[in-house]
Amino acid sequence: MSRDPETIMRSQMVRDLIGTGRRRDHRSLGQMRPLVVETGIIAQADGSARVRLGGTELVVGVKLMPANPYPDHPDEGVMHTGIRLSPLASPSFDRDLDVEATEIARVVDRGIRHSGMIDMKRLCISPGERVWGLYLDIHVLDHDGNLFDASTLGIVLSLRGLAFPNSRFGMGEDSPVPLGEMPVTLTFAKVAGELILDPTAEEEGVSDGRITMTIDPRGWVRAVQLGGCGHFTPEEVKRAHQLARSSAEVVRGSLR
Amino acid sequence: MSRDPETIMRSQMVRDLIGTGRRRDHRSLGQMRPLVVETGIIAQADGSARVRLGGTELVVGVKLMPANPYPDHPDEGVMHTGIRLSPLASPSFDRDLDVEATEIARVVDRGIRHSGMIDMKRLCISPGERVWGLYLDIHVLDHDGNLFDASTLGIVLSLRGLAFPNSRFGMGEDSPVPLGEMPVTLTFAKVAGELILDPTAEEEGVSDGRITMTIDPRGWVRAVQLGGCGHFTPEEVKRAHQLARSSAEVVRGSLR
Amino acid sequence: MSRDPETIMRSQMVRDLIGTGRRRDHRSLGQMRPLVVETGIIAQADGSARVRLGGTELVVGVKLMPANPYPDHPDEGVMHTGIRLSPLASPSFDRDLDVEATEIARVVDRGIRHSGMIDMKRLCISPGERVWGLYLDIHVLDHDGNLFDASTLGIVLSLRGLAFPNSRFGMGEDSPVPLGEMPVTLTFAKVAGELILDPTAEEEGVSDGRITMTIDPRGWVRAVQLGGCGHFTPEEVKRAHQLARSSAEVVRGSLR
Amino acid sequence: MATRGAEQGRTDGRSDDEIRPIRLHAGVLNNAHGSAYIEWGKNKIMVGVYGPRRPSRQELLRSDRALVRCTYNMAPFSVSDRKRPGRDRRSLEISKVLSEALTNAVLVERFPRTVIDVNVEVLEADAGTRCAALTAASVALADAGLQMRDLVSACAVGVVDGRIVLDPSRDEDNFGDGDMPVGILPSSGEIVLLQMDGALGPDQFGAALDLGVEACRRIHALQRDALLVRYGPERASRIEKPHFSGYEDTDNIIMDDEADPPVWGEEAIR
Amino acid sequence: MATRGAEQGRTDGRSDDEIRPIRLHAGVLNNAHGSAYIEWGKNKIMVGVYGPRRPSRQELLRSDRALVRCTYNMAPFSVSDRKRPGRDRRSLEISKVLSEALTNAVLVERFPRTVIDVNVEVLEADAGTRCAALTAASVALADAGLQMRDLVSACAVGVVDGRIVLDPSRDEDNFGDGDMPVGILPSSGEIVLLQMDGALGPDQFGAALDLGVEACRRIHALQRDALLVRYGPERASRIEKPHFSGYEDTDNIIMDDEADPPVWGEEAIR
Amino acid sequence: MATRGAEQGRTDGRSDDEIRPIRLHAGVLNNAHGSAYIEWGKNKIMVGVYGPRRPSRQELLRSDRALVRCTYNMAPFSVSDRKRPGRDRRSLEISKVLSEALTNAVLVERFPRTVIDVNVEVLEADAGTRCAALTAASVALADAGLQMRDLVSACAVGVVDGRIVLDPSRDEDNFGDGDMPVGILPSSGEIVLLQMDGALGPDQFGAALDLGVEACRRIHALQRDALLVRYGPERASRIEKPHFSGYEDTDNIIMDDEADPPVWGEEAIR
Repeated sequence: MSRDPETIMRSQMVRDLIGTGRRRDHRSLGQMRPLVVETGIIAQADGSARVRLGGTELVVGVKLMPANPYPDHPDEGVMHTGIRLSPLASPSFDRDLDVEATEIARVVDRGIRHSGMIDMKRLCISPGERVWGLYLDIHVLDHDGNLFDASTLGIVLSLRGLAFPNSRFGMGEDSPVPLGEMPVTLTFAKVAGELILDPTAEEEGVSDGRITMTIDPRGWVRAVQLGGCGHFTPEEVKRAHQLARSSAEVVRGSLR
Repeated sequence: MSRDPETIMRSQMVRDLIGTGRRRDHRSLGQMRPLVVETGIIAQADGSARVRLGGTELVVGVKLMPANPYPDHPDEGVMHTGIRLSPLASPSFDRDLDVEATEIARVVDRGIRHSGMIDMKRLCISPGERVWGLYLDIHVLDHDGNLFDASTLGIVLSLRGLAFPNSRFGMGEDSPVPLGEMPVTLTFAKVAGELILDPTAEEEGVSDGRITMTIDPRGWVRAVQLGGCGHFTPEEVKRAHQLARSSAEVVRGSLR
Repeated sequence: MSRDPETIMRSQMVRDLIGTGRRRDHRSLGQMRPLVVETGIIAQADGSARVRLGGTELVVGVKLMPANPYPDHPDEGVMHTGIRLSPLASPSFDRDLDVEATEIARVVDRGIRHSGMIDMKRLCISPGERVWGLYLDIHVLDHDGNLFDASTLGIVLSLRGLAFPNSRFGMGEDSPVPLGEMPVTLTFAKVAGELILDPTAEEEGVSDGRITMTIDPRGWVRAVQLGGCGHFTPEEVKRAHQLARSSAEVVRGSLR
Repeated sequence: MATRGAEQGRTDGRSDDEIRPIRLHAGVLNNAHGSAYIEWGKNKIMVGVYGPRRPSRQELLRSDRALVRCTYNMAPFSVSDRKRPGRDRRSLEISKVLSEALTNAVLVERFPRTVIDVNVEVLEADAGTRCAALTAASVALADAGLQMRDLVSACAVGVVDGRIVLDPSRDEDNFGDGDMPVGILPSSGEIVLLQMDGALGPDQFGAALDLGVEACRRIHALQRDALLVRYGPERASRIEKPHFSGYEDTDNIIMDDEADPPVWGEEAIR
Repeated sequence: MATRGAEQGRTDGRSDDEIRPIRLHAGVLNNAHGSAYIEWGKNKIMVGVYGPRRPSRQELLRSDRALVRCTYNMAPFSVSDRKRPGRDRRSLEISKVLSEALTNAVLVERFPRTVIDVNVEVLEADAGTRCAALTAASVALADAGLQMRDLVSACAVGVVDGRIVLDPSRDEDNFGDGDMPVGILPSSGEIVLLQMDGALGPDQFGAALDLGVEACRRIHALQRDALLVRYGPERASRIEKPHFSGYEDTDNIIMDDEADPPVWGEEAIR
Repeated sequence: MATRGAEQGRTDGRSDDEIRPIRLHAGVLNNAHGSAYIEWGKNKIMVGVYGPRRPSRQELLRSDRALVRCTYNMAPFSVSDRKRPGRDRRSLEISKVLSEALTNAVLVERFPRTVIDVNVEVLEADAGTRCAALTAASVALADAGLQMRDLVSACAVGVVDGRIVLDPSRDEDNFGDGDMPVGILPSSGEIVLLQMDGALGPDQFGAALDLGVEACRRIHALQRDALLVRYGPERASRIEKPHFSGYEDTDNIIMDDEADPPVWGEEAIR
């Protein structure tokens, strides 16, 4: 965890550049990286997607399986979001990443859950006895920052066209899973006093904090997470909120 | 684990003092430290107590929940005693304490279990199917020695007035849990050839062993544990037994 | 993991000796070490054996207990093979051995399972509901190489005369477990270009790989495992196969 | 901030911008280098700080600053159903966000290659534990005598029946439409803890944030008071062990050291 | 090798000595020092290599050579029933045999006191994952620029209805009579991976081994091609991210960077 | 000591102060630096000692003495229901009390900064395993050639139907009223292992303790004998591997090295 002079100099350069409104990959501060998406890639998953957001790459697989409901929510399905920060995705993943992985999975989970994209009551098979378990597993293959936004995108795209696999469990014909509108997650890093959208790993490394917001189609905030030892003025948070709302609209439009 | 000269000198001083019948906190060798007890402090527990024994402080919370009986004891409740040696309680708790915690929990558990304070058969709901699970959880907040005695006290006081929470589980009205007489645990350290009651952490650190006895109201021994690389002559053990019996009477009288 | 000069010299000596067709314990290259076997040594196990193969010693205990079948094999019993590389068995067992233990247990398990010695369908009690669980536990007490062969032997001998413990579970009278013919496992190390049977720990340490084969009474191969960073020409593998077949016959004959 | 109050139905009769009763004490543990105890509504939380010190696992260290390592733990009896002991995903995440928020408050660059352990023990949980823990934790850090940039003051904002309310109770949290814990550095006004889930309309978000920040300033006054009691002109000369609040009206202190301490076993033994 | 082919009923219509379709790409990850992606039948496997480097746990190191440490992991969604995340006994064993096989291929004595991490992620499993992983792993090691003695080429041999067949599919593996993965160093022809379970008659064993070794040579040609695409005269100038094959006929690429990348949020934000 | 004997009903016909049959052998393992095997009733326990040596985790070490680290483990097949492998709370506690008791017996100050590992493997359990383990462990320590202050000799005392009995059997332990394992340093008579649960009347405690101490002296004689066999004038020239007792009358040794060892595979192979 010691930092050599070269790293320190490069960090300063990244900061200085952003201070003048520019970024090392020639994006403007509010610009996302190019996105490539493939879906339906895992035959044994009920839904799947591969997302490449600049140098960040991940695969999401979704499974539906009968499960027991929670006693305090007998008529609702159960949902689990997991993430694997595979050691092949970054040289810095050569250690225990429980805490990092847990935060990402939980923040992404909250955004999906509270957006209403999935009505958990529609995942009920027999109240109090049997419900659908919805397993959302994220598998990170290349880490170049902003795993939050790519993960939510991957999940949302994997859910599209999802069907209850009734036939696989001897429960009749498959039927479509009703889905609400998709949430979009947007992450900003604070560098040199500026908010930059969709930070790379390098930008995250020099940032003074990160703020992640999940926005639903009505523009409502569904999840927020400040992180990375961040400190933001209330005005910066509100500005991030405005930027997130407008960016979410653009993302949503692009994917339709 | 190396010992600096100051620690060695202080240890010698503690030993020398005890060799002359005195202790650093001005207690006599057979004197317990002041005790402060509060009960009914955790609304969400079925019973609770906070015990301060000199500089040692802990909280006990008791929960009753329906559970499955053990196959070989179909008509008896199940009881679990756990302890958390929270890292805030001592600078020496900055490491894996499984072994220490396990010993304390098991010794205290045996004393409670064998004292007959709780008749496990009275915790049966439906033989072979459903019984009450009694969870005794000890949470140590400040460690200044003698966790055994403080833990038993905390459990016993938490159990007083315990009721089956039938209403919480839709099983009718709450009803009192029948309780037998309370056991008392007394711990002696052997320092400079003397047996000292209720040792502090410092005294435990210089001791040549520890002996812990749980005594029921009839004066019967219900649990014994020698520890701390201790070596005691049979006469010392018998003397500890006599001292424990008389001290238990005094403790029991004080708390009534 | 650094190697002192003495170790390097001794390793060279072992290799040189084998290059001339000799071994430090005066065996020829294709000779097994003396074998001592005791059975019926653990009263609380349903079957048990102690195997000493030269300086290698282990105990196997077998237990039968009712269990749930796997959903995809409702009419078959379940079998579990475990091994404990007890730290008392070797100075090198003073560390995490999960990987080594797992490989041995799985290779031995495959040999037993695929040999047909046990017909898993005969372990079914009530299809889809209740089957026998067969637990094969290997306990290594002295490690001087070739745990594979000794483990298979120990299991096979523990299984001989095995009875369903129906009476212990209130299911009527005990009845014999039908058994097929016994498999034999043979392990070769490659040292100085030679294949040597039943290697000692020292020989394993200087070897260029290990090949383990389990052979059934008809001479069929039931399991193979190459290990120890081994590299074998196809001819060497075929030669090991021939040697394993003939050696298996001899072992089988000796034990009958 | 307009308050609409109890007639519109907060379950415990509070007005919308009213915080539950809080008791906060600094310097309550003997062994910990710094400590604080907070009762916030029915939450009961103990925080103990050790450090700066060297950890056993050297690879954790940073050459340029101290590592603030917060461990949030809930007692098994702190919630309605007994919680299995040990860390879970929720406490891992809370530990992380608390660690990050507190890193902003401590002058971590003064203590390179060390660790500052902040141990949070939730003895009873009643919604808002992370804000209560953060509030107490920065008092415990100050009590440990660590050089600090600022305290961290925290309070949650909730959404109940579409209304923005301060410091939601357990019922409001469970059945409400949103929960947003906010933590600030009071002197700069910067936000160092911000989480949210639920639903906040585009116009509500800013208002909720402002309400939370304002509440944090009220919390800050309580923190100052707690430190004044301990370190002010009439400073407490020793560790004070405040009584815990009982949950029934009856006196829950069944034996106190205010009274003559019973000298047990004394005559019996000597 | 006589082939009896589809009329005797391989479920997917292959002849007995026919390998499933394979796509193999080198240099597909940005961060990993070397990488490869393989689709073999419906298997989809990604391999990333880091090293030689110093691990955090020094006690693992060997003074005379590098430690090749392969970690084989299956994604929860890679198999029919969701697999619980985390290592299990099967993946531990596969990790071990792959590590040992690859140790033969790398000039490990050139990198004493280091570790070479080979991370295998199975995204979809369809029988033969360890051979596919090993084949891709040695390409990833070469892509990392490590000095190597040779590649490792692997293919499984199966027994179905008493017949020896190459590269058994999932159905053939589940209902067949035997499975024997074989991995070789193609230049010397030496075998470095060999496992087997099931039943092979005394005469079948050698024939099966020969068939496997011959198949490995075919696999070797594919590995060479993959490395040529990346490092040959018309070498790829940058990391290529090959598309994954979709499992339906429809185009599964719903947004591509071949098209003008949408510049999201740009105008909205600045 | 008055014995009331079998007519009053010990289930196995022993008198109240009678110990079950014991076989104790020193030097029974090849690799361990010291070892012992004990059969005590139906208990079968193997102990192996390594050390003094340096452990991999340096932080465990004491600068002024050796750390005696006992690991008590039960084989899955050692008890009636298969025991799940791995440590549990019971074995953790027993490991601790055995470690502490043995620390008194070894001259630990002679071996600073080292660890002495005492590995106890219970192959069959039949009540009284910790006393049997402790008895064998100190013999194994002596067999390892470690400088010792004394052995540790141990035996349990039980309460059955209100009577104090020596060395309770499994039935007596399960259905009795109390169990008190006692371990002593025979030369000084000091007690180094003492645990108890159940019920002992005020007058019974001392009597039970005396009975236990007296029994330990009998155990000590067996330990001396075992060491004499190994190290006495007619000392065993090599590791002796005693046979295990079978549980049926029939001979359980199905192949022995007393006979001409069969030279398997010899002619077949060469």
